[in-house]
Amino acid sequence: MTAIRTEHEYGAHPSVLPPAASTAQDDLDIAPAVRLDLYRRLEELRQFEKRAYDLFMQQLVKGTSHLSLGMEAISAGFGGAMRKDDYTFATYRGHAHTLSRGVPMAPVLAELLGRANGLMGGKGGSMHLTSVEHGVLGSYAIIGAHLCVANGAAWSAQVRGSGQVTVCFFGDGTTNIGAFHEALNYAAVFSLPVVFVCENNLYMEYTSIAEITAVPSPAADRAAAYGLPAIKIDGNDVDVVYRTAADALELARSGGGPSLIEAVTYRHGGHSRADPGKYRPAGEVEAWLAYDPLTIYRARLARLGVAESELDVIRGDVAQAVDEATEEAKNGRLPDVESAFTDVWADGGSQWRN
Amino acid sequence: MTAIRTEHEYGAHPSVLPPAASTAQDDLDIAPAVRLDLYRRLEELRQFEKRAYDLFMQQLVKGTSHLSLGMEAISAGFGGAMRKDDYTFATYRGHAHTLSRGVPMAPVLAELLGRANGLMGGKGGSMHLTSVEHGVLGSYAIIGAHLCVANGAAWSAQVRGSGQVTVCFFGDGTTNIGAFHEALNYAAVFSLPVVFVCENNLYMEYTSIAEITAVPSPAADRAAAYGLPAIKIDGNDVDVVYRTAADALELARSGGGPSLIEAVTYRHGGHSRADPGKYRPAGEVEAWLAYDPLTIYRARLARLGVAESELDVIRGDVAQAVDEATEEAKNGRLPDVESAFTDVWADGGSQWRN
Amino acid sequence: MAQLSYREAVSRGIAQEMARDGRVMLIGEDIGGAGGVFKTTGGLSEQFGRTRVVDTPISEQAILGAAMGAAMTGLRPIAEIMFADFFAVCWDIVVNEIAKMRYMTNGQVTMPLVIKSGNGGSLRMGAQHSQSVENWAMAVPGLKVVTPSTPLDVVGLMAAAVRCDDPVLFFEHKGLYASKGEVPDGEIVDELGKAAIRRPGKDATVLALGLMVGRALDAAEELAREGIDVEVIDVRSLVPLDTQTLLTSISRTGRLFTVEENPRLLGWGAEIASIAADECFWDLDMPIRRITTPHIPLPSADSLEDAVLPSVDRIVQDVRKGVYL
Amino acid sequence: MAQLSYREAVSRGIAQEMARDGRVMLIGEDIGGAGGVFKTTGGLSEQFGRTRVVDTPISEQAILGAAMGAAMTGLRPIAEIMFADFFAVCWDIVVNEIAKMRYMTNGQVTMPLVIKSGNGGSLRMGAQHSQSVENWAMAVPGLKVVTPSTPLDVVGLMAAAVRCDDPVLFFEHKGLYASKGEVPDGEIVDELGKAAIRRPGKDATVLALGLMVGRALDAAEELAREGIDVEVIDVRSLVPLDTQTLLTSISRTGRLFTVEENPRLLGWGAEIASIAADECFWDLDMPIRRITTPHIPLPSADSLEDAVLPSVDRIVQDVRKGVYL
Ligand SMILES: Cc1ncc(C[n+]2csc(CCOP(=O)(O)OP(=O)(O)O)c2C)c(N)n1
Ligand SMILES: Cc1ncc(C[n+]2csc(CCOP(=O)(O)OP(=O)(O)O)c2C)c(N)n1
Ligand SMILES: [Mg+2]
Ligand SMILES: [Mg+2]
Repeated sequence: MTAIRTEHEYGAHPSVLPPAASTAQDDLDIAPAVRLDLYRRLEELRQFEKRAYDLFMQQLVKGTSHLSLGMEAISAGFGGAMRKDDYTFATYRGHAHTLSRGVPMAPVLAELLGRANGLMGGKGGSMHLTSVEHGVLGSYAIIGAHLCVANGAAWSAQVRGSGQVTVCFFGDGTTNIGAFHEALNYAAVFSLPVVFVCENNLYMEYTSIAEITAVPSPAADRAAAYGLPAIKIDGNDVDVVYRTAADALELARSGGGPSLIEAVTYRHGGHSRADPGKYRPAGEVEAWLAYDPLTIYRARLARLGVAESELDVIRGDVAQAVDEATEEAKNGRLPDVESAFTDVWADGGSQWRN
Repeated sequence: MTAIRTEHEYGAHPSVLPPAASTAQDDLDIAPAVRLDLYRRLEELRQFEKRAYDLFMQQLVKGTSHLSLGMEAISAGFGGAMRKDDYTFATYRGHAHTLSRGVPMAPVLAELLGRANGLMGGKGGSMHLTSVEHGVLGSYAIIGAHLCVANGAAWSAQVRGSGQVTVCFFGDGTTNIGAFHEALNYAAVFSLPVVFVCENNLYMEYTSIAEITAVPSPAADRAAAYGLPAIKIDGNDVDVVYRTAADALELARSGGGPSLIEAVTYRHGGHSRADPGKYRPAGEVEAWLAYDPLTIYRARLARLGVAESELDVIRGDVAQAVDEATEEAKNGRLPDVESAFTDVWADGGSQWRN
Repeated sequence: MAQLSYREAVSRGIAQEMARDGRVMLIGEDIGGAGGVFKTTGGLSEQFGRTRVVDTPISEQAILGAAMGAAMTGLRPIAEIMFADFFAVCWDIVVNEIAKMRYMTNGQVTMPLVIKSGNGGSLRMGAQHSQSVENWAMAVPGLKVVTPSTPLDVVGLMAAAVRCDDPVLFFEHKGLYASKGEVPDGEIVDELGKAAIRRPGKDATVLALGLMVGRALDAAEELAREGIDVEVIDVRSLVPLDTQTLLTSISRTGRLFTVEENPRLLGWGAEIASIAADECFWDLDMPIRRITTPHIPLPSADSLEDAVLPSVDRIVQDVRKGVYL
Repeated sequence: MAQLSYREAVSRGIAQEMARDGRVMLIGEDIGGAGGVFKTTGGLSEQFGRTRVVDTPISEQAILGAAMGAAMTGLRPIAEIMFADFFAVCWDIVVNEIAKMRYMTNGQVTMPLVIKSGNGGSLRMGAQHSQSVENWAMAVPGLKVVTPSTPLDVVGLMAAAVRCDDPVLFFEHKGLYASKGEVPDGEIVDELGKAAIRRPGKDATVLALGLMVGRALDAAEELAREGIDVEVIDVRSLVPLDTQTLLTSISRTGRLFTVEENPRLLGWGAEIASIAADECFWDLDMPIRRITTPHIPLPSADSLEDAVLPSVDRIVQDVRKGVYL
């Protein structure tokens, strides 16, 4: 590990470094097929977002967009562990969470391009990816609210006795908004089948989470305030995420109530499209780039005897899928103007008068 | 202590009983003169609110009103410990907090009656008592916000280096709203000179706090989430409150940052004017009526050798003051209609157009 | 047929729908055991049990979030926001989430929920517990907005709101809770988006909502004695807006007055005035007059509150002045 | 004299006031070190230090509460709410506390604070990051509301807002941040409550705000080529409202159009239309026409957003149609 400077372009703050290489987790009890599935997910999320990035650069994506490059292990691990009919609530940084529930790449990419074949016909955009069919009950772009909404889906599953679990992802910065507190207390009081997953990537937009939070672990140090155990994990290790996810899902499914999981990770790029991320100490960025979830997972799989060629086949398959999705998305036409006037109301229209 | 039934008119819930008689606190190091001052405050708050209650019964108070009969030790203790230029933020249940900063009784009572000589000329009412002159920076009737506003006054004192401390009172039910969380984290991060005081009277309006809160101590069990120590005290023992207040004020004044204090108490009556309080187990009410802050304090003062006659003089003085204030308030005229149109803006008026 | 109070009508309407449809749930603060702070939910917890009538913490965002998520996944919740002033603490969930979700997802999501709330003044509760905020909701695409003025309308509009697949903000007027009216036995279902002509008239159209309907009717009686024949319309539903009924009347009378409890700027009457000034322009015989609370917060003293809310007297005077213009 | 971008003008205005008055503070999310998400606060933290330029947690209620409490006790804070859509998460502090405090206390409290916020659409940010919400604020007594449309106005109105002893909501239009304009050197102080006639004309009055001012001016150019001489007024300040300038123009031209970016119902134009339909009634030659975004949430795709925001074309067509009525 290189020495860490804490200065950055706008000042200085303490760096948080990744854990040492995660060989310790090599013997987690996870079936080989599951591991390959997790690897495939990592590749899908990574390659998809790299492509999305390229399309921004080509000015094909018009609005803003928030990538989770470097954070893929969390969505991959949960996606692998969730039941088909479970619910996902994501944020504006929701590409990976959406894809990891089995939503095809092409409509997601087409939505970013504002095309008619987009997941929401171009009406939602990158920040609002939703596929009810796949249990993705929305991506929410204003901090906090969706933790409360996730409770509602969990309540409904509880009332219906469906055994569905709701998983709600959010960032470290989100732990400081009021809705976080209301949602956690509410979930605990009513013992709702919901798993709250804090993706702690150490920053809100440009501000280090440590500088504006009263406790070192923004989620784990708050768990006790809701009678919940503190769970803080390595969010870059997909096996660890998978195992933790499986346990929390099982707990919720069996009536044991909510969990709050803090998964520590790092985003490789800036907060959003426009952001070069210069508020981060260079050494910190380097260290985390080295502790990349794909790199460390390929190394583990190698240690566990998976042939590199097998992994390369997966990588190649994914690359092809991303290419095909790109073509399909780009070939989409622009949405009909009339579609802007549909679906305000359940009758399909937008009339506010007779 | 009588046996406690947990049933009440609408169901059942676990009763919370007062502590055993507080002889243990007899030897707290508090000067005799201070103790007499605290006793006088208790009498003032008690007798004032009993009078307010009588005036409701006579239909002289028109809107709603929230009494803190039974909870006086908290405002008395803090009022005794605060510096003259410190700031108070109170709730709709704010008569006691206001009076305990030295605000005269007559204008408070007149405000309840909607008279021109009311503390805010009849424009605020019982729920919004404010006397900037006495450091009472407002009573707030929508749960949560004022914890955030209190931070602002504390910030200003910090910037100005004035040494003023802000004390913010709120109820147990308020710990479950988002603003509580935002305010506590914010105060801790910026090390603001503010003391948050949760008056835990065991109920929100009609609902037992235990039934809708994930932890047994709604404030103390949340303190760690903001890096603060858990402080839970007997809110009916004015000496305990005074001592705790003095310590927290000193800490804040010397730059040590915020405190969160949970003071356990009980309201003798219903939530507000219209509420008979039937959702409370009878045994619980009885037990707390017996553990009355005035009763236990008079007993302590007697044990400490204060003559009953001396206390009776104070009681009599206060009774007379309350009578005089009642006269003065009742003699107030109705506010001029024109006053409804003043003080929307700093220019004194309410013009929104030229 | 029974005489019901407006507050009893609220629970009657909810009970009718909860009995009909097991997916209808009721959540809010202090609504269960004790029957609600305004006693609009009395008996429901006994009748439908604690799993369908849920007492919540003081967490308005959590309450509406729970309602929203449940509505998206098969339930049909009714959530109470105790005082309409408190919408401000959960406005994000209302306007940014509930109102927009169906649109943003291109129709993937349906949002059958009702938010009921005690709205309006006249109870001397001061600036933070007396506001009329229907206009806040009317301004936001994706929300339906109703305000019943009679016990019968309470029952029927509640049923219509619960059966609607869109989010409906149901504003109960606190000043009307104690008022009584005839309510027939049996199932009652009304329709959203319909205004009601409460008093036909030919000289002027007076639009009112909630507590103001009764005052407008009283004013009309007084004006009738002077020979001014006023048509009083209870707008009832701001979204959808029954422009057919409203504009037909305005065009016929040629004179429009609105009686709005909200503070002046951007009260609901502003929108209707702007529509009328466009679509009824050639039929108008005189300037459009809005009678509103002045643009101030509400004072708490009874004498002051009475002085600023539109009164029967003020309506009479303003209409008289307008009509004789 | 310098060419400044609208976004640079924001920090220029703030810097001018912070340099002048040590009580002026700036707080908000990511505003300090990195100069703000919209780069409207670049350099201020370096110039004035971290105690006067405070990076906060994502806690909008805490931010505005801090601003309010500080304003009550001697500071003059400027708080940023990053996107105006986020007002919904802290609306209670804005409308129930900040707006009402002075009134409820009968003038005991003064509230000199500014809330700046990125408002409006055209950047393809979808339904939750594109709203024009000036009308939300206009509806609430106790708030002053301005929206500058040029870099010069940004500086001058920011100075006026900071010097005002009342709370001012300062809506910056996100779609204008990159636009440029001349700004003289030296201190610039404008006045709240004044509209600006951007283009005098005699045939019709077109009122616009923020991003819509430029579109209205472009439309006016096009109409001029057809011989229609339109007066374009930049409303600038919704509260206080410069009714003198507006009504004088409307009465003179006899024709009123509003160009509003907000969704239709209860946009700011509704209020002005209702005032005009009352006070300019006898001078009006044709129906009042409001040109607004339809009453829908904003779609994110560029082609759809362009189709629903009022465009130069739509303004031209609607004015042409109205004028020839
Ligand atoms: C209520 C609200 N305030 C501010 C923002 C602007 N904003 C968008 S993302 C973001 C940072 C969120 O940080 P975090 O929760 O850590 O998530 P991350 O982006 O790191 O995944 C902020 C402040 C917002 N969307 N909503
Ligand atoms: C945001 C909000 N929600 C609900 C209410 C209605 N309300 C007024 S007092 C109260 C109970 C408050 O309980 P607590 O904080 O324990 O204070 P207490 O009244 O017991 O002193 C409630 C729910 C309110 N005023 N504001
Ligand atoms: Mg983060
Ligand atoms: Mg309480």
